[in-house]
Amino acid sequence: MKVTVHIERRAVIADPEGAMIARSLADLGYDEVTAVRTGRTLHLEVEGDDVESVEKRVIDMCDRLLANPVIEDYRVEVDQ
Amino acid sequence: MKVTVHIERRAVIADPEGAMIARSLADLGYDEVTAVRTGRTLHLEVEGDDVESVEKRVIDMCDRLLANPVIEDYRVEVDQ
Amino acid sequence: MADLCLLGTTPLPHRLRRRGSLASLVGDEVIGVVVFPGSNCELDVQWALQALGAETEIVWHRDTDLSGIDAVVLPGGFAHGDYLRTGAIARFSPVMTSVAEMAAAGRPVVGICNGFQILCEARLLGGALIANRDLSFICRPVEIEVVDSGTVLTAAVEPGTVLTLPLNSYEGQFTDPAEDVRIVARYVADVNGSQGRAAAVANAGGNVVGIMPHPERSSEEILGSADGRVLLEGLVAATERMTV
Amino acid sequence: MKTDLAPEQDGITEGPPTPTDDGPAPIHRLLGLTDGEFARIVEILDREPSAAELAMYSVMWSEHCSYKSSRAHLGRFPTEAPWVVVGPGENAGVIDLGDGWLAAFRIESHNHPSYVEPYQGAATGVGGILRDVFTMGARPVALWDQIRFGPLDQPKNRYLFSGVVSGIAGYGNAVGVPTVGGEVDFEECYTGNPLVNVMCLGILRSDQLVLGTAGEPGNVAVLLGAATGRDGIGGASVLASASFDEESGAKRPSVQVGDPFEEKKLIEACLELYDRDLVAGVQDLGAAGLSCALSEPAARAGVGMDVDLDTVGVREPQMTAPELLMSESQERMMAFVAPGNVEAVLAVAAKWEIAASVVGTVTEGRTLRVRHNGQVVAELPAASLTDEAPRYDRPLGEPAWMEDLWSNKWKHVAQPALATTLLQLLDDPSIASAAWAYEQYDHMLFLGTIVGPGNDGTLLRIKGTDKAVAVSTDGNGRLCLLDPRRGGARLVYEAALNVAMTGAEPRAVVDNLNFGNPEKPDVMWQFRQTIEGISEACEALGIPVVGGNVSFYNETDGTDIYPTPVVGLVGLVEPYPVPPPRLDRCREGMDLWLAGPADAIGLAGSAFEKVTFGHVGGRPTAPDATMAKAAIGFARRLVADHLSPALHDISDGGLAVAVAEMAIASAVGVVVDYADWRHLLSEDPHRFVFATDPEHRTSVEDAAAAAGIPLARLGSFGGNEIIFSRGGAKAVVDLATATETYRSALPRRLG
Ligand SMILES: Nc1ncnc2c1ncn2[C@@H]1O[C@H](COP(=O)(O)OP(=O)(O)O)[C@@H](O)[C@H]1O
Ligand SMILES: [Mg+2]
Repeated sequence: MKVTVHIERRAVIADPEGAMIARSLADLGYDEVTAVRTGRTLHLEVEGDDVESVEKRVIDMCDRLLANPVIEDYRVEVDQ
Repeated sequence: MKVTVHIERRAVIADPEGAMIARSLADLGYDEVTAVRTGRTLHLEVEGDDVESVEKRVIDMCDRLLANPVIEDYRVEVDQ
Repeated sequence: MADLCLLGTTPLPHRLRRRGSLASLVGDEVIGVVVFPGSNCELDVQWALQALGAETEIVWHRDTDLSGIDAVVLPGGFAHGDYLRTGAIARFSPVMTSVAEMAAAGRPVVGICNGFQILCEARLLGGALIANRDLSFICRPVEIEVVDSGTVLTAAVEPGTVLTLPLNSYEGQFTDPAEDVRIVARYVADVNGSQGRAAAVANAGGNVVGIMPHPERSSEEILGSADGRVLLEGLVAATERMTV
Repeated sequence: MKTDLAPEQDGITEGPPTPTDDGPAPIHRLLGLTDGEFARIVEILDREPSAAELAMYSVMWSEHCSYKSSRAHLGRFPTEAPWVVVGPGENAGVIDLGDGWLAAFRIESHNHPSYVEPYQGAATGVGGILRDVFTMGARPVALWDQIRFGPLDQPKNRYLFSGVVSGIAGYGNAVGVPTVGGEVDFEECYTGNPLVNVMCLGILRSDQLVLGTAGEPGNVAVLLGAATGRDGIGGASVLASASFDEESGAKRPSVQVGDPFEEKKLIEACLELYDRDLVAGVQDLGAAGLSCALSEPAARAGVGMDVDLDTVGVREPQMTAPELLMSESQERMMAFVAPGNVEAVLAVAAKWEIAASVVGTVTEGRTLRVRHNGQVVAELPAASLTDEAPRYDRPLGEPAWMEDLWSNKWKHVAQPALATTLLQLLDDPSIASAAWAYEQYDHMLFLGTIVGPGNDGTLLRIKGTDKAVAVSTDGNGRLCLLDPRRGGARLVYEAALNVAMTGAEPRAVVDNLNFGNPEKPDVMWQFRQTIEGISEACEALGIPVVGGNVSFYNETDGTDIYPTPVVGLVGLVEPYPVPPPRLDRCREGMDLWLAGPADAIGLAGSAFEKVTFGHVGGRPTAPDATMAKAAIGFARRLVADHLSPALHDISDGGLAVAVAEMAIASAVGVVVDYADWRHLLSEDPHRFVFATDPEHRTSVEDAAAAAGIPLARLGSFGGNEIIFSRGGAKAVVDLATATETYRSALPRRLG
């Protein structure tokens, strides 16, 4: 099963990299871009056939390892 | 307009981070995970009301700056 | 002589275009050392080149006029914070147009560490540098074997020579799907997963060279190794040849 | 303009007051102010404070910023010497290196933030200490990290350790300041409360010195650098001062994110401002943010200030006045500029691509007046936030358990198996090679590091001169638990000896005092004793304390950490030795010598007792000032006269480990003759081993006699084994095995 984990830094936490990317885009003339936030995606290949239990396990992985609960939120998407 | 850019490393290019995450997951007992690939997401706030022209501009940004065609592929998604 | 600049004081833009040389052993060729916001090895490179008698000039990334400059070094550091991808934003600095022109004209263009990454992003070299295989920053001396003497950096080195130079990078793993890579030096041991153990690569003309380990950090015995000097001497000599 | 000083409830982000039997708890308590402190504020203002004022007092009067529990004791430190340019009280201490060169340095802790988020906590710790140094006009040239965690067999400790190391690497490398040394230590007591200390040293020309002063009325306050967000709000008073408990998860949103790129630009921009003489004073924004950056410089200059918060660049909309005043957003500096220079300052900022805005004006009188949305939200005497902060002379007393600790001596019934013991010690994460950490740090930038990590002290040359600055940082919680006074003194002597072994003369100290809960008399006693010990040793050596930091409330669920002072000692050598002494310069055929007390058999507090028996008890050997000075003088002579290429002090793991480390670094075996096995494992002070060419025997003996220090030739280097030999009996460790054990101890545990 293919599972995608989307990880985003919480909105209140600073994202200097996003800010720098926005600035560079403006320098290149793309001044219609008013803000940029960066995120990460993890594409997992997971063995298993029950969507629900796979999802549960991946949520577990996120809580323990994949996301940093202190500054990030995540979303799990099972692609099947 | 909200635009999301998904940047993935091309399959032929090594993904040390993905490999490391897969290893750590196995160490934690999640051995049902057989592979991990990492990607990045950029969430752009873009001024403009024409979806098509916004999309075109963002594709342009990707070609010029946001993605490196030597190692990466990208996908643009206009969320509106 | 006890100039704060020697300790590593800022390459202040208002001081730019000031030239310095310890001794004019060579002609009046000038090697430009380009500074981007976030660069940090520019003064080290300048120090090491000046010790060889070369004349150097610090060039700010917004400068576009490189007249009077015969070769350029893009030094190490974290240009634009390495944000997005290392070298990705620096590639668009105004100075890079002139750097590309120099490269096309066959002038020596050398990128060290972050400078190498910038040259790849600017497509002046093929390939890209991605995170080290073990995902950790590596700062330690490594052995590299020079395998190609036909470049501006290695002209003075016999193929097969092993040099000890400090590595100092996180994104040091060279990769190039094109495969027709001109490898100039290889790591003796596979330290970071680089394709073909590439530590340095060049363009077809041999005048544009990217090298991951730092020659300037091993340019004096007191720093633990003087092996990098032969590379910098090669650059100085190549610059001289070009301008004759 | 309308004045609105009525207390307002909004903007206090700590959530609604907790209801009690008597109704809601007052906000000042939620902000960490006691009722007594609140009463004092009312007395100062002669009215109830506004929300903005309360916010300012709460952060400025927090333990972290006000030193309210420690100030009474810090006065004990000797602070004077002819070469002191700036002593304690400024952002960093400054000493004279001669010929117009100065060194500015300081040490800071980021313990609690690093527990909450190890990468960002450590990263912002680096950012903060750098600002303290370049605020003084100096270019930061080197960092040292002293980091302490619980044992690595617990996953959480591994996570914290690797996160902290990545954070220091991530920030330090990218900001372009090399991390050239430090300490890594593991003890059970740091499990819930790691210690992350960072020292920074900068170099400047004497005409570039800048102080944290607002200067004259009419000057303009210019805020430089990053935009202000809701970072670390409540951090200064809550995160840094409150103890850990199960609830700390709830405080998590106040994690600050560091941006080394912004800081790098800020460094270059500030150095250009100094170079062009465009500023009257500068103050960094750290804990307590704007509140501190406005009030401290005003108080120092005896002036007031008018500030308009609407001019502060923000990262998030709708920030309230208290939030703006308390925010700990990183990478910001406040410059005080004569009106005629403002344009030039803004141009420099633009060139370096950093934001800059005029936020206030220096005024006559001493009132700090803050406006927001067109209203005055705070109006108070600037100095009341700093000079009038409360001071507590907290009760202290020798803990009842000290006697028990001292009498709890381990009974050594037999000589241990030396080969096994050595390998056990080399495998101990606190003793083993720290290369796993320091090879992630750029430690070579600026080409100044001529003696780098892996040696005792660091030696940094100042290029273009023949001067070099030597630094050693030392801490030892176990030793200080067993005797905080002796421990504190021994740390100073150890650091001084380390510095001397690079050839340098000790010049000044900064200290970072990591302690438990100061409300406990036991902890205050440890604190006082430590200060006593550090002071005594500094006095004996004739060196001042020029700065430091105090971190209290290092406790978990009521259990305090070991008292853990960290000493950073700076020395000077001129001309610097070429080639410089390094551990890896021992060669086949060289003699091995021991200098220092010959009767060193003390084992209390040693790594040997801890690692082998899990024992921590007994009373550590007292230091001896005369012997300390003799050892320092002798080491400097050996280096100056090029008699020894490699010297190593005896500390963790004793002589056995010291000699093994030299052999490992130099890839050559060694034979050591001993009379009493305790000599090999004792960590008694003022001892070091060194290698020499046999031709120097007489010179070495003469120099030792002149220095008045006992000297013994222990053996010689050669072969590929480490051998301890007494009579016919030999303990043999294969050098390759020792090397592998020593180098793999950390990577193996971290996977
Ligand atoms: N343990 C200590 N020993 C000596 N001086 C200290 C100690 N702790 C703090 N100080 C001094 O007190 C002053 C104020 O410190 P602090 O408020 O932490 O500064 P900052 O606001 O820059 O963090 C500094 O000059 C510091 O050197
Ligand atoms: Mg400060």
